[in-house]
Amino acid sequence: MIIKYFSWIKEHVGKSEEQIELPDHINNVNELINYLNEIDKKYSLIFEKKQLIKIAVNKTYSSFDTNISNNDEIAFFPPVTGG
Amino acid sequence: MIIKYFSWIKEHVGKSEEQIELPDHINNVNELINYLNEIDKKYSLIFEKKQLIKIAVNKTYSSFDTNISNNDEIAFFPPVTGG
Amino acid sequence: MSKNSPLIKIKIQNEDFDVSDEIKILHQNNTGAIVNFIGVVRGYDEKNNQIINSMTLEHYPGMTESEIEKIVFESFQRWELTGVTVIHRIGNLKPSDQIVFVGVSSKHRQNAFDGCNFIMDWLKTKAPFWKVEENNNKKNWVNFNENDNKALKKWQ
Amino acid sequence: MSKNSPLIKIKIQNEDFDVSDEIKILHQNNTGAIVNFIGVVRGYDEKNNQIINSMTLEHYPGMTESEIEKIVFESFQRWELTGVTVIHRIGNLKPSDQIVFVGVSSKHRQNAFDGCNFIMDWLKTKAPFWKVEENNNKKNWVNFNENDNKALKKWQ
Repeated sequence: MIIKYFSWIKEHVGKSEEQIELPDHINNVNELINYLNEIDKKYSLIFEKKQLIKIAVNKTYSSFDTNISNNDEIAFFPPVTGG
Repeated sequence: MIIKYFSWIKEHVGKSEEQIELPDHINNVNELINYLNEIDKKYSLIFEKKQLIKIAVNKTYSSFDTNISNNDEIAFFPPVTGG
Repeated sequence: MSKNSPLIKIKIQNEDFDVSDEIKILHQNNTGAIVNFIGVVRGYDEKNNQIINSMTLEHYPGMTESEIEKIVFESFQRWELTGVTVIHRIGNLKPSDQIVFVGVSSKHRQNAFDGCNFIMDWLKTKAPFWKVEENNNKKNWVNFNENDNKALKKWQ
Repeated sequence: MSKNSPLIKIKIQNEDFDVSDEIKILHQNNTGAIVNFIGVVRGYDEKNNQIINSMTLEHYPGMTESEIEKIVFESFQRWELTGVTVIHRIGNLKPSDQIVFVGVSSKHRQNAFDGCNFIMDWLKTKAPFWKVEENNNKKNWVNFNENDNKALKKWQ
């Protein structure tokens, strides 16, 4: 699975993209976040205010309970500020 | 007094502007129109549907009962179609 | 021109205008948002179902400028704007020629949208311009569009 | 391109754009009305009371284009439009640089105004772009403006 990070979230994680092998027992975005938090404290800092985080699965806006699989591309980013 | 005509009204009158000496007893736009109608039939054709005519006195939108004097510039034109 | 004084430009002219140039003028320091309307001569009259070869715009010199000024000043009363440009062409124009430019700048985009929309709606009903369409040897004075009066209701 | 097929252009690019050129593209036969929005980099951040030296725009390639396409298609569902152009710049920009162009053409001016306003409001809340302002050695990621969510209510 590819995970992408943008804006200040990218800076907190220290990279714009990483590839992970999604464990079998992880089925949705919420479970992925819990898994990441266990791996490294830097993630919990990002996800502590979940309402501030936007999620895209395969480049489409998604929610915390969206199902995911190892072939998906998932992105975490703050609310957008273009235009 | 200067009288100006625009658009199809100008074509009906056959000129874009004329100068007349306003008789003393004429005090407002309505009276001027009646006076013009008496002078020449071509005016009555224009003014027979008064609700279609817009009036400006000294380049400001005015109405049929606006007071006028010999020093004024008055204009008759159809609803505008710019933009 | 000081940084914060509003920029107002009103022109009635035969010549064409360049939208990029006009936008550069509206690019004031800290402006943020610019909304423009551009009106273009159509090549086909759908109501009367015929091709338009050309169009001539006449106006009432002096009154046109003062009516547009009134509308522009009113737009500054209603919204926080940083600049307004109105350019209206007169004379003979061909299909796809530009007729009118209304450009409005503001720090906030909705103000720029509303200001530009407001100026166009009032210009359409108040500024003394008249269009005559020419098709071969026929002249057809364009009729006032009653929808333009209805459009004003949203500003009441 | 046939006379009546809608013209859609969506570009994410580093380069600047020329508004006059974009308007010429939107000048389709019988279009009549063109409304454009142009967003410009401000030179001063009023909320934080400091000068902005430059700004960098990053985006999510692929998702940006598809989100803008969805918004543009929705605008064609809602209004009779003849063309829509959206150009959004990325990379490093300086104060008074152009950021975004949204141009909408229609036979009827209110459709062009509403279509352009709608696309801007949705672009502001959905298109994955992020601005970071640079002032000397400080970087400041711009916060989402809650007013942009409120702006969407008028389209419900």
